[in-house]
Amino acid sequence: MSIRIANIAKTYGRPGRGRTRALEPIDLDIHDGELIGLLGPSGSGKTTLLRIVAGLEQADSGTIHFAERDVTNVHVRDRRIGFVFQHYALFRHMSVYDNVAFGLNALPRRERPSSAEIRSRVMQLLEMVRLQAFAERFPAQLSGGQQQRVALARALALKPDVLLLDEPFGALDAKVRQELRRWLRHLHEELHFTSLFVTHDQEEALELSDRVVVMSDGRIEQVDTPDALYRQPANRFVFEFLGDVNRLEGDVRDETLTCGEARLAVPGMPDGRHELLLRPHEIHLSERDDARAHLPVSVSAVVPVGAEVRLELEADWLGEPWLASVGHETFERLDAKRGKRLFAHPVRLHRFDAERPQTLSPVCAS
Amino acid sequence: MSIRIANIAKTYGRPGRGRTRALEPIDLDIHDGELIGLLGPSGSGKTTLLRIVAGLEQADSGTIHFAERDVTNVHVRDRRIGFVFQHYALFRHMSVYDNVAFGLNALPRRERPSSAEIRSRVMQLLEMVRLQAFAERFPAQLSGGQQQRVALARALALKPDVLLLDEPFGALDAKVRQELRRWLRHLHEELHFTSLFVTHDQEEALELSDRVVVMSDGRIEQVDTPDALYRQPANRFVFEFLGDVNRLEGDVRDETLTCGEARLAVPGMPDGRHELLLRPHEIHLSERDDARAHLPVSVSAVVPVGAEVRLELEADWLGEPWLASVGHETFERLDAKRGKRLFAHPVRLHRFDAERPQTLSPVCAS
Amino acid sequence: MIRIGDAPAVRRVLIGTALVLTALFLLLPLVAIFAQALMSGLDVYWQNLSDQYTLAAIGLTLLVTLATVPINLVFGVFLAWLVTRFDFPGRRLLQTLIDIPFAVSPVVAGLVYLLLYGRNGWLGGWLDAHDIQIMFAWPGIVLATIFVTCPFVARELIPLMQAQGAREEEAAVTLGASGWTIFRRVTLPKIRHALFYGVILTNARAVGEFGAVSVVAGAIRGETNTLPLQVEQLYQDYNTVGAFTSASLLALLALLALLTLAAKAALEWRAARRENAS
Amino acid sequence: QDERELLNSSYDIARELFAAINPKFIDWWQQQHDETVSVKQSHGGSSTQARSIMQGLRADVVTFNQVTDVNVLADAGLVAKDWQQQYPNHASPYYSTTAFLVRKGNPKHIENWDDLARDDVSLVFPNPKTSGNGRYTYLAAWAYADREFDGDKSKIEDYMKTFLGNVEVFDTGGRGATTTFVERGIGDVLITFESEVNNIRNEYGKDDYEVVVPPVSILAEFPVAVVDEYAERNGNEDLAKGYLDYLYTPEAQRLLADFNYRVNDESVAAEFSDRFPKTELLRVEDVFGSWPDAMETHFASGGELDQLQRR
Amino acid sequence: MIANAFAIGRQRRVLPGFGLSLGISLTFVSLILLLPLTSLVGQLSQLSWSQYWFLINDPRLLASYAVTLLGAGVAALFNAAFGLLMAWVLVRYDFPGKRLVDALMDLPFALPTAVAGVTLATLYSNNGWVGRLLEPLGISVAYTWVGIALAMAFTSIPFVVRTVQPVLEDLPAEVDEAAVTLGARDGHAFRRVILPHLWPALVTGTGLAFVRSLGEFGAVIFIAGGKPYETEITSLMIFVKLQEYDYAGASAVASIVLATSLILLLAINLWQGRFIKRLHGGRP
Ligand SMILES: Nc1ncnc2c1ncn2[C@@H]1O[C@H](COP(=O)(O)OP(=O)(O)OP(=O)(O)O)[C@@H](O)[C@H]1O
Ligand SMILES: Nc1ncnc2c1ncn2[C@@H]1O[C@H](COP(=O)(O)OP(=O)(O)OP(=O)(O)O)[C@@H](O)[C@H]1O
Ligand SMILES: [Mg+2]
Ligand SMILES: [Mg+2]
Repeated sequence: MSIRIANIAKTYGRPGRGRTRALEPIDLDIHDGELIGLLGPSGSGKTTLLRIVAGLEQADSGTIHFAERDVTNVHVRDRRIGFVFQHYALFRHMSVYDNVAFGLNALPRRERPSSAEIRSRVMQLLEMVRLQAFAERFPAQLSGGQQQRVALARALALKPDVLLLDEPFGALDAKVRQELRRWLRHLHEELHFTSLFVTHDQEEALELSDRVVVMSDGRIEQVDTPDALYRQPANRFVFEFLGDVNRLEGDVRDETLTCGEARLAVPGMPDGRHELLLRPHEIHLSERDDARAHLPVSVSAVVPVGAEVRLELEADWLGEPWLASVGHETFERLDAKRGKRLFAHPVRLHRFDAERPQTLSPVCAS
Repeated sequence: MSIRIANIAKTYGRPGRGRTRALEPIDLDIHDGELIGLLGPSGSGKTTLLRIVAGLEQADSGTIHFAERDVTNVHVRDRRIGFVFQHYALFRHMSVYDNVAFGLNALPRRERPSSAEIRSRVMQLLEMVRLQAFAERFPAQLSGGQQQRVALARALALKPDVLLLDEPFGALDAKVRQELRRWLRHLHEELHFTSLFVTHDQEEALELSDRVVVMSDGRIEQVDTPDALYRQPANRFVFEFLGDVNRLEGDVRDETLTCGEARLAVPGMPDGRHELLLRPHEIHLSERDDARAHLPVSVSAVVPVGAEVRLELEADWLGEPWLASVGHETFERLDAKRGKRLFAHPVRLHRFDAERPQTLSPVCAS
Repeated sequence: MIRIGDAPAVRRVLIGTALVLTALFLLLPLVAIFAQALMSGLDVYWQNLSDQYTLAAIGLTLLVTLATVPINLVFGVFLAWLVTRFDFPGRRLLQTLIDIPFAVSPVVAGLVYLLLYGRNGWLGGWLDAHDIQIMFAWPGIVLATIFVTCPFVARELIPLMQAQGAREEEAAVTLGASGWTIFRRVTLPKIRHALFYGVILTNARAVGEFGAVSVVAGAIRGETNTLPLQVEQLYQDYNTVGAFTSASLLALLALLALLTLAAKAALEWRAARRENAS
Repeated sequence: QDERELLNSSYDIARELFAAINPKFIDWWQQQHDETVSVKQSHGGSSTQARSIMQGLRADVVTFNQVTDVNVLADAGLVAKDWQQQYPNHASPYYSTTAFLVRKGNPKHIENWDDLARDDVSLVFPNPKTSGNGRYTYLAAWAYADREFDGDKSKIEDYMKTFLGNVEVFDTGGRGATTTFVERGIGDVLITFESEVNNIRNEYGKDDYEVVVPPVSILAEFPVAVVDEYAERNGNEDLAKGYLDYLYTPEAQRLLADFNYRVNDESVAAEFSDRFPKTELLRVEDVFGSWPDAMETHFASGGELDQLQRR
Repeated sequence: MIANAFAIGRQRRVLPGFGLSLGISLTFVSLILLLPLTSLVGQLSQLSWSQYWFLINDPRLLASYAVTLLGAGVAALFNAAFGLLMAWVLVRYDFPGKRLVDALMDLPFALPTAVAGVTLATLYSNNGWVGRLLEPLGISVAYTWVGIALAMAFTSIPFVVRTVQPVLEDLPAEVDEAAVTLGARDGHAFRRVILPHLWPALVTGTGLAFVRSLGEFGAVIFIAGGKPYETEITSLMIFVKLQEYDYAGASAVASIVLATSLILLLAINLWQGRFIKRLHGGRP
């Protein structure tokens, strides 16, 4: 089921006092079977958009179509959506079984399956979320990840065309989160519904979605595949939001940027003051400078994290320290312990003060 | 101020009904000025241990020393600790200023600084946490990260010797989290108190701590520096908890492990059934197999995340899919799109079924 | 766990003070009532209880309570639902309006009904012409009692429902549940303790209301005398023992709350066991 | 066919009295008319009762302790204007007077109204504003003073001021005042209807208190009337009339006397003469002109009573 | 307001029952609460302004206002303290007989007010069980304003306890702990941290107790003494007017009490809205 969001806007509060513009008019097309992530900082309107699609909130203007059907004025009940709430909103006083069966039992008598059918359907769902053994437990007796799976099973019981999830993994620990993500992806592929999920975790959005919608301040900043998003951020906000960013500001003259004692060749860049951005893994470190880059730094902190080592780099010419991430081998080769003086070689540089975002590659990534 | 935890044990609940052994007898020495992370899955007793150190909970047995002073029976009030609660526990009805000033105002009259001194001290703290401009706001008017900083400032107002933090960044988004972590590290280095913080996030523990205490089921599994922890996990639990893990189980004969059609040279390994573990970045992928490793896999999912691309690998001989992470260049070179057939070459293998953990390097990391 | 006021000394002083004050202000009156009721022995107590008019008063009181409590229960639930689940202009005013019965002296409460439905009242003429007796009959007593006790259920529910939020109800809507199903299967289980509590208070007040009822009841022995009116009449008539016998009965009805509270505790215990057994 | 029911609306302390009278009346009616009827009672402060009747409490007869309350009903057209002429003795089948109850042995030697204005005497009687009982007490004291000071208003008022100032507690009703005096032990004198003394003795024992009937006091009438409008509607006119007639029969009069009310039936009065000391009883109408005048002058808002209590 | 609410009601709402609950609530409030009050207004409209002014300014009445306000004020304050103590003890501590004590809190509602009044007078008069002990100390309760306050306090006991109790139960343990780790002594922590959380409930409960005390009649008259200018309460003045068949006068006095009460309640509600808003960061 495809979803077409056209010109949807929302302002909270009554005229006169404390109004909040939660959504600027927004357009978005979601294809049938897609898994879309809504990514953005707190207060950017993700939940609001999701709730409007669900029909839990009324938009001020605009229309929502599910495939060809205009559902703008259709009640939640009749939209055939499944909604997974941020803190699950499980019915605390019902067993896992009853939670999942709720939607089926709530059907009008004519449409309601026989209780044997309900039973088998619920058990099948519980099997799917691997919770058969927990049918008789109460939500409070489950771990966060298990609760989340119950919430999913409950939302799927009515075979919705559209599955909406608000920060589905927000409160879980990294390991459980990872596992559930993978599991959701599989489920999605298997049952082929259209999904829209909210998150403020870049990694999650990138890892899980077919396409990511980046939002800020009630606007959509960019809609793209994770890869495109990462490679071609539409603007500085998207770039900064998608990962750690180092900043380099200086005066460019004759295609050379100067900043204190630091010097960097920036071919093709016009004269004037410029700000360049680069990611931690876009910094190459070596013990020598070269003609193109003279960026002396000293290591101020060393944090080995898994496969890589994060280095904090300080220099007089730097306002705030840089963060670089290198592999263990490089780390050992450079003997990059605290206080060690090294030279940075940007592999890639991003520029957002021009008319359109621009990426420079001053150094061959040798 | 060093902390010595000796033989501390704790059981919740009254004898007879529903007792929970939250802590087995535990010993732990923390050096003056250290920043220690308590890491473990939910329910492993981290919070309990932290609260016992704080004096918020009474241990069943054992002693706690702060430097040479036995504080086992000293009231929280008099332990000179600062405590930062998981959900901050800010006083909602007080302004930021009043929150931070609370501890100072609560001093007995004789010891209480003059109100001018309190004012200057509070403003200094707020400056330190970069919240001078927010002094008159109420907690609900701040973002999560700002609230967290208020909680820190409040805990630091009385110049504690020991700072205890329970999941200090649990509820924040990744970006804010990253920033606060760095900031806490600096603060710690600047003010030189001894800190103990709880987290269930491996990355956070590894990135922030001088040493990490890995707990599970009320026991301490390992205490080590992040680096050592990652390189020499004391046991399988630690290994698995510290990151994604791929599993390879098969029969070894003549230093060769066989598992279905897969084959891998495992020099020095005794005959029999064995289970080997390896991390996603310890998998090298290529389009050819070789004499030492014949591990054919096919790519079942591709997730580009920042600097690396995660690949899900499936094979008939594999029970559950493997996860491999590779750089973008490798990814492009291999053209590793979905369905692509490749060969895996383990760079490193970990074995925990022997008496002591063992790491094998069957392939030269070429 | 360290909590404020946990020091044994503080604890002992506070509990001690609380118990002494409770004894002075609540237990002692209760004892005094029973003492006077039993002054002439159990026989007389029993005799007073089985007096034809006392029995009639008990019957009427129960009838009034049975009519009042469900009505106020329904109203309280709807009002709480309205006020906590929807935002609309005048919400706060509505919330204040339901406190009116607390603000009106019971005698005045009775009076306003009398002035409205009485023979000379706005509606009274019409009622009189059609020979419909509201005042000085049980419907008037019920009306006055409803008026006096109507805030309790809503007052108990509103803060709780506000704190709980509407998330689970929303979840139920997305699962296609109808309003009644949502209320019965999702909301009710969450608020049942508060509801229960509201009912206990409503019940206590309905059983004990004197001021408003005395104005509209007409005090016909055996017909419109509720138990509190009966108490008053026996007392006026120098039948102290009889009066306090009936009063002790009312106190017992209040202490029924004790039983129900125990039931509530049992419920809670079971629910807690269910929900936290992990 | 249901039996007919008569509703008697009465003052609050008459419950036992009418509970004794009603069965006898039912027998009497049965004998006379061969019809079984029943009588319902409603009791309350007689102003409250009158108000209820005006607002629709369908009482057939009223047996009050206050002439004014019947007058109110008459003004409202519920009771015949000439109700006082419809039955003997101003439609008052029995009467009483205001008397003093003092503690055992009469330690303060209270004999007459002037003793009540002494410095060392403290009084308890119900609030004249809320209680008929209190109103009679007030009027009796005034009547006494009027006679004593020969109508010298300032002297009367001085006396009344002291008299009222001696009051320790103003309860809203007779029962409350009795409780205050007897159970709480407050005051040296309780001023109340002579007839209540009976109740008090029954309740609290015969020996702890003594009754003093002053040589001069007020005549307290207990007026009765048929509420014509309702009796008619209820089809009870004959029954209502019969009920009131019955109260004048010797049988009923004996019962009333037994309850310590004074009665007019001469043979019965003679029978009980030792219970009721001879005393001079003044009629309100004789001293104050009429009940409405007395009410207006003394008890209305801002009237004589308010003036006397002003400070 | 009504028209407005209906206009809004036309919007689609997610949760069901807006129309129904609005309908029922408004019907109920109109029929049970407001309609009867119109008769009060009807009575008032028979008075001219100057008559009204004269009526409510009677010096004796003014004195009764003072007595009533004093009594209700003291009763409310007592209840604030007692209710807070009881709520605290019932929520925070375990002790034998707790359930009985908890149940006893509702007793005042179930007892007819007159019974309460008589019983209290019995206990606290100078020869009563308790009064006897107080008399040597020079404390007279019955027939003084203390008695009035006592009766008022008794009848309104449940208000504070029952409003504070749930809020206190809801208070997370972390609030206590945060205060203690910051070195606060119990008293300081209670005053500065716990009490502010309880304020809204405490003020509401105290307000309701106060308002209820203003209107209390039955329980008070038995212990009040009823001396003009000294121990006459406003409800008694209303009662007197009724005895005199002066409905307009009674309504006038009642209107003063009612207006005072409603203004107080509305003020509390509004203040609370603001307070709660602050705690929730500007959102309702
Ligand atoms: N019920 C409401 N009333 C008033 N303002 C609201 C309401 N709900 C949300 N807002 C405001 O609308 C804006 C968008 O909120 P929304 O909840 O959609 O953000 P979000 O992106 O989901 O943020 P988060 O990650 O914190 O959940 C915010 O400024 C928020 O304060
Ligand atoms: N107050 C309590 N009463 C009973 N059991 C408790 C209590 N607090 C904790 N426990 C139990 O003690 C064990 C350890 O709990 P603790 O809170 O220390 O875990 P944790 O490591 O902090 O977990 P989490 O990451 O979920 O916070 C758990 O099994 C928990 O259920
Ligand atoms: Mg959100
Ligand atoms: Mg914890």
